[in-house]
Amino acid sequence: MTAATATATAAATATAAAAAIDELRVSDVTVTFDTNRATITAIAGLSAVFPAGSFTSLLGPSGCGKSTLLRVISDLVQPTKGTVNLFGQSPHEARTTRKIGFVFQDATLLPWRNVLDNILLPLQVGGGASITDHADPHELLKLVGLEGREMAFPHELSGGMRQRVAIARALICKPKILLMDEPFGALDEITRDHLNGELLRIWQTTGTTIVFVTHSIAEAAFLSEQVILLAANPGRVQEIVTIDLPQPRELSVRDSMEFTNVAAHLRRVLEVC
Amino acid sequence: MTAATATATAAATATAAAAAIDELRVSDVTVTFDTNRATITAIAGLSAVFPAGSFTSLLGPSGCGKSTLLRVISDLVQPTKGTVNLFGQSPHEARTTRKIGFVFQDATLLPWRNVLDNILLPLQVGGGASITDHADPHELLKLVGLEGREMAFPHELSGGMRQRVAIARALICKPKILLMDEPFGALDEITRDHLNGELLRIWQTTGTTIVFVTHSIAEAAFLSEQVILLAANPGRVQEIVTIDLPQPRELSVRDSMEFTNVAAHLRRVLEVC
Amino acid sequence: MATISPVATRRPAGPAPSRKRRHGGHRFVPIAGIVVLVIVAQIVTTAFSIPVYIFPAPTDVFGALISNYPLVLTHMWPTIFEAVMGFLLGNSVAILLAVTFMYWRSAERMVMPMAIIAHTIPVVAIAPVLVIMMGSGYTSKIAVAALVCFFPTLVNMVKGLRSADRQSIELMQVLSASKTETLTNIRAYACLPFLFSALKIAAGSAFIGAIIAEWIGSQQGLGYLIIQTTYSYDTPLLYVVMLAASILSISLFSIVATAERLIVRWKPAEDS
Amino acid sequence: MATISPVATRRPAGPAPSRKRRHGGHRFVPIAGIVVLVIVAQIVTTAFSIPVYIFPAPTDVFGALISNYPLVLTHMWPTIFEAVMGFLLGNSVAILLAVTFMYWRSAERMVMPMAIIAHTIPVVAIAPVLVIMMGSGYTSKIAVAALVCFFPTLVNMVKGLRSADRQSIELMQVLSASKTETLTNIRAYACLPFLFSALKIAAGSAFIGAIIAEWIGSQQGLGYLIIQTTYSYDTPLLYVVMLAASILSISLFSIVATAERLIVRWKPAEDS
Amino acid sequence: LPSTDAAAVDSGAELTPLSLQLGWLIDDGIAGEAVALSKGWYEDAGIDLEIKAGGPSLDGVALVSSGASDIGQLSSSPSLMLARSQGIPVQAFAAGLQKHPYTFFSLEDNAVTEPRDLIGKTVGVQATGQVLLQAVLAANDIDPSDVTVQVVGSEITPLTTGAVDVWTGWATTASIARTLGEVDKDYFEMALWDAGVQLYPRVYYATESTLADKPETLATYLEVTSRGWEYAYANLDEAAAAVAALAPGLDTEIIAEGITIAHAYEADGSGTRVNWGTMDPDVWANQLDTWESLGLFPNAVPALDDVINTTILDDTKTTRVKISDEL
Ligand SMILES: Nc1ncnc2c1ncn2[C@@H]1O[C@H](COP(=O)(O)OP(=O)(O)OP(=O)(O)O)[C@@H](O)[C@H]1O
Ligand SMILES: Nc1ncnc2c1ncn2[C@@H]1O[C@H](COP(=O)(O)OP(=O)(O)OP(=O)(O)O)[C@@H](O)[C@H]1O
Ligand SMILES: Cc1ncc(C[n+]2csc(CCO)c2C)c(N)n1
Ligand SMILES: [Mg+2]
Ligand SMILES: [Mg+2]
Repeated sequence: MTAATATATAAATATAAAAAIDELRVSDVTVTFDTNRATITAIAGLSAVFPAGSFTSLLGPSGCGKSTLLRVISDLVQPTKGTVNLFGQSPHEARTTRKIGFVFQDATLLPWRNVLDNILLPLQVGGGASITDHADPHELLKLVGLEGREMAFPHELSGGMRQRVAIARALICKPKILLMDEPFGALDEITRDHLNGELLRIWQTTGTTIVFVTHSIAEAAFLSEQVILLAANPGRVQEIVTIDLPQPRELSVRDSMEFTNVAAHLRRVLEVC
Repeated sequence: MTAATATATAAATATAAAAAIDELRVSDVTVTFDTNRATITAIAGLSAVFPAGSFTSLLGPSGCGKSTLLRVISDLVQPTKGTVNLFGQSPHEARTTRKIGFVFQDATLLPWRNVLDNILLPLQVGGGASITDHADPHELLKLVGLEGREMAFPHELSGGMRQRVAIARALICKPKILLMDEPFGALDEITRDHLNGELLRIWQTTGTTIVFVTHSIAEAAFLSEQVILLAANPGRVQEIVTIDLPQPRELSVRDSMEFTNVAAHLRRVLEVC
Repeated sequence: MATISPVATRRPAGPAPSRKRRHGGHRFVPIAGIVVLVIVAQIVTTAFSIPVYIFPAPTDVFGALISNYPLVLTHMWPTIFEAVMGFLLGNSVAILLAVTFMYWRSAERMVMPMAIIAHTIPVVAIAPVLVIMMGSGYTSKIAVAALVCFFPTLVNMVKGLRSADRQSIELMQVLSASKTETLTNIRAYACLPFLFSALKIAAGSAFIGAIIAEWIGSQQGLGYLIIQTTYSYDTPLLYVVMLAASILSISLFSIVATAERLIVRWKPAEDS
Repeated sequence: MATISPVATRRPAGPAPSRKRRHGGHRFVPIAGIVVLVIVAQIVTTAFSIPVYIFPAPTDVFGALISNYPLVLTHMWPTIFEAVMGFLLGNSVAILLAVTFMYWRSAERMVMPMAIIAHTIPVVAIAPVLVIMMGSGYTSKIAVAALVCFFPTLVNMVKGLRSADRQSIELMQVLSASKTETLTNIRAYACLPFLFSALKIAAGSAFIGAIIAEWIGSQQGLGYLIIQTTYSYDTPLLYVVMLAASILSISLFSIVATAERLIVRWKPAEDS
Repeated sequence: LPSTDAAAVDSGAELTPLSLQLGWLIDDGIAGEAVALSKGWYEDAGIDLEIKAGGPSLDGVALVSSGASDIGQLSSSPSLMLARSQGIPVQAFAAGLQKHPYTFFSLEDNAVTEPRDLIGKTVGVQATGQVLLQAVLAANDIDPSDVTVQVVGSEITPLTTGAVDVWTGWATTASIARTLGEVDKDYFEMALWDAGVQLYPRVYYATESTLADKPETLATYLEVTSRGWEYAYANLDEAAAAVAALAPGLDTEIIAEGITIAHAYEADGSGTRVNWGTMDPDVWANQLDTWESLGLFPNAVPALDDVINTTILDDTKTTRVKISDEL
């Protein structure tokens, strides 16, 4: 069998397997990085399932491979081993058909575009112009509390403002799968609570599948249907916790006993990660 | 009076006033930024006092001028109006006599230096070589949980790892005044709690004056002796809260009633900021 | 203010008269340098009584300028035309090639050696061939001017287009942006410092190229005047012509610098 | 693997034979371009039976190379010496000047116009002054080679040293780092892409400069051979000489490119 | 004849240094010097001769006038007149050939054998040759607008490709004949001299002060050099080897052919032979008139006495060798 045939066969098999499922499925993914000194295993044999329309948080110690996992799902990193299947598509297909929205851990704004133009970017490239069902940029600006700063350039913004612009940018084209890497990390609690609420509202109304990296146990417990707890060195699944709090959730749910219990459990697991 | 004389007189006055105090004092500071479109008032007439050896947190909505205030104190931004006095020194003097340690909101590592060399930077420039009473870099690496990654380059690290390197770098030369701009923002709660405890220990043993920007109400309440709550548009002091929790604090203090009350108060104030 | 410091990195608003004053003062610095040079040249030539046909004193050059400026002016226009056209052509081709390399990496490996060859060929050696191929009109001069602009811009552009920040590139990948979109939205901006550096280099090169080309087969232009003045040992006039060429170069350089200042507006000034 | 994608930005570890294969294949691309060019030239010259004195066929050039290579080799050494020394000198001066500008901004405003003037002066027009000042030995040739390297490196270095990321500069300010420390720890690294671009440009320019300088009262070097072959209408040998000059340029270019790859190790490859 | 080693060492201390700055590269144009140098004749005569190459962008006048060199050799006499007109205190003191070998070459379809044949043709000249063509047209009452001037480089290609009908060069450049010999067509020559413009090639010159201070050295130099040329014409291969020794890489056959061609230019247009180096002041006076009438002196028109200094020639009238009629 020639190399070309092998590749074709592999692709065909993957597509066949993919067509059958309606979820985002990460199967036995391993990612290693070659450095000059050593080979680092960022993720080792990680498998997880993200049902369609679910809200999943990734929780784990710094360096456990959360960002790397999001990058594998979004086709920015090729896994050394294992496969990813997004509702029947490969990451490459999902990416090129604009299924994925990504809020990076760093805001990654384009310095030469002002706030509004940064938010509009997804509608201007990669076939974004044909997305008719997009959000209203001015609504989004209001949502993230940046009305009146449309014309500001990134270097004129505070750290939290930049992060909010990045959030608005990811929301503009209403992606089917939303990968968020600590999107609210640089925000004060009030703004964060507000955006948590808004995110839940958006999630419920659009049916987006959300994979959400956070360091806040409370945030994970409040937002998610399931929390995947990752352990580090190498990155692997420690435990998957399903959060059974009622939907739609109000901020007040955080004062409930169930919530406190869930959070305490997550904390206990994290402590051994 | 010529311009030169005026400047000299002003400087003399400032020095005289400065010599008398043993605290970090921000007096009526206003900072405005000229942009192409508008003039933005980041801070308006802000005054605050940070006693020697105190631990103060700045809490406030995104964009209220926290980073700008730290930048004024550290002589990176000149206030449009008002003065800053650091234990009798101007920001310029304090900066050039290496009184100040700064953890930036972004990690700001040098991409061409590995982890260890990044941490060693403060000892290699600005007269740092003469600092004999510096911390042990390997202790610090252990403190921030990066033993074994000494030789890694920044682009090979996760977001949280980069932030931890930046923290270690700020601690290496045991600065008299430590300005920390959301140092633990990208860390998971376990690591964060651990570093909170370590920071308190370091603060108590060294007598450093710490100004700490955070978005976590709990963190502010747990760490600080005083919390300065800032309101936005323009940045100004909303309230200064003294935290009377006993010292030294254990993590368990967070379960106390007093703590809960303090946190609730901070939250209430923040909601109106 | 107690905080008088030289490290104002972002200067806040408000009255800052000292800054404006400083700026106004600096305006004369470039001229000052030249003035000093001219005075030194005058003193040296006078003190050592260096003959005018070896190195003319500034006063001799000035005298030659006064009596010949209509001539120099007449011959300036063809050179300006050739240099500017060559500048536009050479840089355009370099930019287009560098852009092509972004789409087709093998092209870079294939074309680069040839570009170096083109850069190494002494223009004077191939100028006659160019004249045969393109005649002795403007075309051959524009071609030579373009050729000397071409390589530095190509090298800088190739680097500049690849100097984009990796995170922005990944952002574009997530958005499934085409190469063209990444190019126009990211790389085009990232390469601007490299491009403007290259254009500043090309500003002078274009005039050199046009002048050298005029040596080979031309009846007009500053290059022709240089040959004529050299041949007739009119050293002061030769220096006037070189001065004219320099002034033209400096002008084009300044235009590029101004364009850069007008175009790259989003960056906070690094005032260190 | 289902995820076959062209956008692998960080290639993970593990067996990746295709990458190595691809690399090995590309190794031949640069030669391929030249080979195609040579073959086309041969076909065209043969098919249209173009006389050798108009455009020599590659076989003619090859013949001239075979029968003259000791001669070409002899004349290569002086040129290599002059070009390499000029390369080192011109770039060193440019780098030092650019560094000086970081300490003393007025120096930039003062020196820059003179640098442009130096860049615009046609070397051959001031040949007599050069020879009077430096004689007709190696010195004047090295000076000319240095002169043509100088300006592009200066422009790129001035830009590169100021291209440091503002946050790193602020870090250094908080650390009260001196200008020198900021220079050696931040700017020196930030300017490397600009510097290496400049050195790549200078690689070719140095040889051009040396060759042009050899036209001024020299009896050795490739430049002399070019004049000699030009005036004896020995077109095949002329092409051999230009080929030799190009090969030297490409070699110096490759050395610079290799140095860059060895020195700039901390950057993740942008494999787009 | 060859001196003993001891004598050479002894006299070494007393040698008068003399540097010759060429207006062109070292080639067959200094075969006489090369021979005399290789034979040690200058040393025997007490001169330590140093030959410095010029080139396309270095004619040497500045170097001689600045004192960097003692004497110079210019390719063509007009340069000297122009230099003098600009106040450069140099004077010609000898001519290397009696007739200028600058020649108009053409191919059979467009043969140019006399000046009027130029009418209607495209003439390729080097930038520095334009005035020579201008002089030819003026001397023959040809309207310059009847001739198309094409400034070309040093390459002969424009002629062989037909880009120009007429091309100019030095007949002593043997490669021209060789290259044109390879073309399928016959070629024709018309010498500048025969076209009515009589110039001197290989003009030896020095500053007024050198001429005044070192007449003996210059006289000796001319004597020895004339012997060198006499020997060169008689021993072509040896002369070629001597030139090649000064400029390694030169094709000795080409040099020998160049020397052969030059022999015809050792006699003036009338065929009269004179002692090597002689200049006719009348020829110079004519040149000055021609250049003045063409308006080629932007500054002062130099006087004949300013341009040439014949004292050295007069002092060596008999001691300079007359080149034999035969090769
Ligand atoms: N260089 C600048 N030019 C213009 N405006 C600026 C500049 N720097 C800061 N600002 C503005 O000043 C205000 C305060 O910014 P600052 O960075 O101090 O906020 P912050 O409190 O640190 O916010 P965050 O919590 O989001 O980091 C913001 O409105 C910001 O847009
Ligand atoms: N390009 C790379 N080269 C080498 N190692 C890398 C690279 N990228 C990531 N790693 C390593 O992979 C591991 C996982 O990194 P990742 O960024 O996924 O962590 P994370 O879970 O997102 O952490 P954080 O919460 O701190 O952001 C880390 O040990 C990191 O050092
Ligand atoms: C007008 C005119 N001036 C200079 C040359 C250059 N050149 C070529 S061969 C030669 C003679 C060398 O002995 C000279 C001077 C030329 N061809 N025509
Ligand atoms: Mg991460
Ligand atoms: Mg901030």
